[in-house]
Amino acid sequence: MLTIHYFASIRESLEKNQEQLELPVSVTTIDELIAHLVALNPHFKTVVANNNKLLVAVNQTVVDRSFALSKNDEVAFFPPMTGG
Amino acid sequence: MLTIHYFASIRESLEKNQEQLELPVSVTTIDELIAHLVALNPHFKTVVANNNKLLVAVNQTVVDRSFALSKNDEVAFFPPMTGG
Amino acid sequence: MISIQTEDFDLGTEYQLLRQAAGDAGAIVTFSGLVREIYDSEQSSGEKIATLYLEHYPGMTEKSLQLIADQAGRKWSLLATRIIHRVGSLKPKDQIVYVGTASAHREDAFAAAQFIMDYLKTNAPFWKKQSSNTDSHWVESRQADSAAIERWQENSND
Amino acid sequence: MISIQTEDFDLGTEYQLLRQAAGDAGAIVTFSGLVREIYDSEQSSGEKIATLYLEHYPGMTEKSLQLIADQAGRKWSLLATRIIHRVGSLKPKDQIVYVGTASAHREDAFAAAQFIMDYLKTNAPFWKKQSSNTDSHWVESRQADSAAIERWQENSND
Repeated sequence: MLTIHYFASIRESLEKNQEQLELPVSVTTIDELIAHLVALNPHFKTVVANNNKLLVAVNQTVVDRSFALSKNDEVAFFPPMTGG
Repeated sequence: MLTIHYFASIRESLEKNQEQLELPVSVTTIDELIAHLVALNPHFKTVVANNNKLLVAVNQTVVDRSFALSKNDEVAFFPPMTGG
Repeated sequence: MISIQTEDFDLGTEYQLLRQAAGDAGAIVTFSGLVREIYDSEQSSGEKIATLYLEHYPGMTEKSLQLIADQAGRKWSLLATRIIHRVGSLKPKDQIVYVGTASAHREDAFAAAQFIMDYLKTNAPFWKKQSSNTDSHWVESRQADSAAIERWQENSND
Repeated sequence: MISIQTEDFDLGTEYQLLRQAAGDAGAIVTFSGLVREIYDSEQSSGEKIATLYLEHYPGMTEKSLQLIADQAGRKWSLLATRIIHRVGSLKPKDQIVYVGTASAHREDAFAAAQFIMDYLKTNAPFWKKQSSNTDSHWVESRQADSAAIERWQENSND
């Protein structure tokens, strides 16, 4: 099972903190995961897919969208960080 | 009267903190003051006159050796600063 | 050592702990970040903040701060390093973040503290939401913060 | 505010005073310099220090530190600045010097604290004499300290 976390403005817009998902065999990269999530939830597109500032972490490390996913990965979507 | 202060290694070598001196009419610059002090005290030469790292302040501001003195100036001789 | 906490911290206590841990240090630098009442971002010029909410990504936050501290430790000679970042609901003038560095020489302590803060701002998963009495929105990342880390990268081939 | 004193200072107290004085600050940087037990200068590599004596030029010291603080205040946006320098006889691990700067943004607070320390080292009339159990001599100025102020001068035409 893939675990997907959402943070900050992304979390608020999607109205969820996280979800779990069986990774379909057709999904191997972050880009493909985003396309899959858009298919499941059209709202996801306006919130996430069109946001070119969106960051993605896999297993708590920021990666780019061509990153190859494994089935038990922890994925997170969030806006640019603003701590400090 | 000119007041002359000595600090740190200079003070220790000369074995005095300060002295007062009537500025001779022939002495107009720091260079000339040093020559005058060497004439008064040959030991001054080995301690101060040959030390090219020696700093000089007039009225509490570092100046170069061509600085023109006035008769009531406060002069100070000291090595490079090492605070902090 | 790295702490993510809702509680406030005491800078004097943290300084003394760092001083003890640092052994024969010649220089200690502390940085603390505070909530400003008037936040002059591009979005909200002059808006008066009532509360600032700090969200983070538990687990990844600690991991990324440790990575930043380790990087600083490889670039400079550090005797001790400490990072505290608060999360949750804060008010104007509250302390948000503390970074302390100790070294034999001041150059290393200054550079490391600044490096840690620059990377913390852009690479550690924290997000700020500010609320005035009339409005509430997520703070956007500052262009200056992305620019700040570039100068460290230019120096990476030293 | 500038103080030259034989007494120790409490960094925690100084930080809180600076924080109060600074109004709507977003960033506070403190620097403290400590007496190192092993002083690795060119003269005395690895010598163990028993006491460090700090001499100064009363009057000129305050004047030159004020000048440095004023220069920093013209170069950066500062909300508060504090300098304390101890004189007299000190021991290893004792605090020697404190610089605190507060600003809206971290860049200014960091740069100003570093600038003040760099100029203090070469432009304020303090002299250190270190004594081990066998030997005693005046500390020579570090080449690195003269070099440190050059980078601020290069930026003076900004």
